[in-house]
Amino acid sequence: MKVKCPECDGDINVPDDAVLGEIVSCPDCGQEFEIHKIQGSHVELKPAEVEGEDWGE
Amino acid sequence: MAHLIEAGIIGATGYTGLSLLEVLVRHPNIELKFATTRRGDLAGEYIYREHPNLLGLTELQFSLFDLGNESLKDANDRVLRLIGDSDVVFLAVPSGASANIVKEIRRLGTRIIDTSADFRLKDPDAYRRFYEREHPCPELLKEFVYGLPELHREDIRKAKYVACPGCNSTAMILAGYPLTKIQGLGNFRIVYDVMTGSSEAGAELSRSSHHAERTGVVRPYSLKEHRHLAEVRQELGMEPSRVCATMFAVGMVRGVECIGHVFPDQPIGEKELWRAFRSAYGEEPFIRIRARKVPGPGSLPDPKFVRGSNYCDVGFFVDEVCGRICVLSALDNLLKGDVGNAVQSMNLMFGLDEGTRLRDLVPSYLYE
Amino acid sequence: MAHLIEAGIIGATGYTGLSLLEVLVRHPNIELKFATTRRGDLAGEYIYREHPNLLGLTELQFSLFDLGNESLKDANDRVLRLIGDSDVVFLAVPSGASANIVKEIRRLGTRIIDTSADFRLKDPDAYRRFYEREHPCPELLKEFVYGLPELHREDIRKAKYVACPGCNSTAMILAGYPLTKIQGLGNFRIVYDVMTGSSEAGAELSRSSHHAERTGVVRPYSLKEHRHLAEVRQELGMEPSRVCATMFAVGMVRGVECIGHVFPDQPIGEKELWRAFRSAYGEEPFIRIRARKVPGPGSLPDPKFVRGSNYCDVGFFVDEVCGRICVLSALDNLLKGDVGNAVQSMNLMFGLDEGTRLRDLVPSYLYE
Repeated sequence: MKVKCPECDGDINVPDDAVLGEIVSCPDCGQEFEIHKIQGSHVELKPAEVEGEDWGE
Repeated sequence: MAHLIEAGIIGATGYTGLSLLEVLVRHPNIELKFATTRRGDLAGEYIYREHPNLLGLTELQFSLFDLGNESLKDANDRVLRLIGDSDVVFLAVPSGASANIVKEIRRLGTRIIDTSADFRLKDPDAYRRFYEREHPCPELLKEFVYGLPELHREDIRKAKYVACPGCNSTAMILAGYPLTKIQGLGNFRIVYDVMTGSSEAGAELSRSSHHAERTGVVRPYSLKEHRHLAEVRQELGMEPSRVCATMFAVGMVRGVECIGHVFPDQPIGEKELWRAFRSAYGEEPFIRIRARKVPGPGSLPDPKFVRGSNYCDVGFFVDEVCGRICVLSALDNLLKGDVGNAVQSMNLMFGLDEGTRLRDLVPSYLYE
Repeated sequence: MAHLIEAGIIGATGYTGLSLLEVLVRHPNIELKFATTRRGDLAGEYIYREHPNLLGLTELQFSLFDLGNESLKDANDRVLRLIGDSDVVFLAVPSGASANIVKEIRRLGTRIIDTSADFRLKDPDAYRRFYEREHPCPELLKEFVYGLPELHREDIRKAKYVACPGCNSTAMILAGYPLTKIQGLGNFRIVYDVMTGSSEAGAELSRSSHHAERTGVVRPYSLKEHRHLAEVRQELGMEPSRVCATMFAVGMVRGVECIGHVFPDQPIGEKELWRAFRSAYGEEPFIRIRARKVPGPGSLPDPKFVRGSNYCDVGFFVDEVCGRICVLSALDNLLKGDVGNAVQSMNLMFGLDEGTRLRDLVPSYLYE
């Protein structure tokens, strides 16, 4: 299934057997999302709380 | 179009000439017929004498060619015949010299791909201002197509003469171009900081490129009216006052990193930037978009990820606190910033797949 | 004031600790009493085991000290006694750890010079926002003076506690400060690009500082709200929306180069900039103004000219075409951007000539 990334409108490929709570990430902007609701082929995402490794200096 | 293209290089001893050779010796459709030099000591020598990395890759020998030197009439005529017999000639000589050669070889009918700045600017006044001399043949300017496939693909396909962009200009143009497609931005102004490697200074010796003095610098070497700016303004269609840039020589040999700051009148969101960058570059074979919000390797453009390839990585982010949007780009100044555009244009001019040979140049990460 | 000052360093294994040792071992008025580490393997070892360059310069041995580790009670108490007997202690430990140590040693009455970020920001909310944790002792913030002598010399003279600025902030502040003195500029906004060396990442191992991956990068590592920005806004007295910055890791070990772009409402001339920079820095022992219009070596700030010294070179130029003024600065992030400010402040606090020892650090040009 394809779903629009809430952050950048990119196309996120959600596996057909995806389950609630599964984490998917947008191939473009890299933002990670949690699968919030699945109704047939309609999927809703919400931002996943994730702490990126800071390449800080 | 003939499967095998006969080509030659005028000025094969400089860094552009060398980079052209490194690409063309393994280009499946190219047969290199000649590579010229003005140096008597190299005339007749194997290419790999001057470029040892090419040992085993070509048996070509340097041909002497210097139109400015009357005493070399025979040598010059021999090369002029070679040019006439070839399908395309790449010019890799400094500005000024290039225009004189073009004036001379036009009558031969061979396609010309010029890597100098002589035919990039449509406006001869801009050329005079930035290069401080009259353009030798302003009437030819309109016959050259600006050799940036991402912006002029169809014109390049039909072109007989192509003028390849400067390396810094390629980076600034490709970073800023999507912004010109965003209606909401209006008459924005963009200020660039461009960080460049030492190979940009070319093969000519100079104190500023002397290793002991070039290492460990962050040297602002062009403060404002850099000659590449005229190209950026021309290609982005923006008046001079809306595009400014400062260049820094930083610690690397190959590579350009460019950042452009814009303060739009009203806020522009990430979504709009993604739309603009996707519509500008979504189908491009050599542009990759890096604009990941999560910091980490590869989240934004960095020459480390493109070095040795024809890629130009572009990216952006929104700084809400200051109402700033930034666009970035990174490329290899000898490839996408120079001979990459030349070969990409050549492929287009001869109806080949645009990525021929160039797709095989895989960016090498651990490549200083 | 006692001629000989007894001093110690908490956290002597990191790059700040090392740089402090490199300065203090030859400071005429300093007697180093202790240098601590949290590493059991180094306890009792000579300093030069961990810092081989210091062989022959100090016979001091590491003292174990880690307040967070109850089992080290005896070792901790021994160091607390040493601190109590000393005139001044330099803290060279990460943010968070520093505040906890200050809370503990305050009762000992010894002067404290902290190189961490814990006591730089007057506003605990700013600290929470940038360091993502509550400040352990906000009530102490007002007792610390911001350790930038060029802006706070008189307060530092009288101070008991000093918090030294960050390296990037020192560069941004010193470049932008003169502009805040120009009436005509009004509510200007400044956008900085800051180019930094790898030593800024400190001694801790990380992939981004791994030589093969750090070499040849131009990596944007902090896009917008860098923690040093809060200091710049505080010291320049400018609201957040008027100061923004992007940082780049570039190819050098020591050094910071910073450029600030400003687009004033009405034109500001070179004369006015010279006046502002002279009145701000004319008498400063460690600020040199480089703003020569004629391009050439040394015409503008470049870390290559300050490396190994306590100098911060500042400069500026006017870009008439775009109505832009630029301010620049360059410093050695381990000296003027770190321990230089610490030792300069210490000299002031003890009534010594401010340049003691620091004037002997001559910038070495051929020093990568």
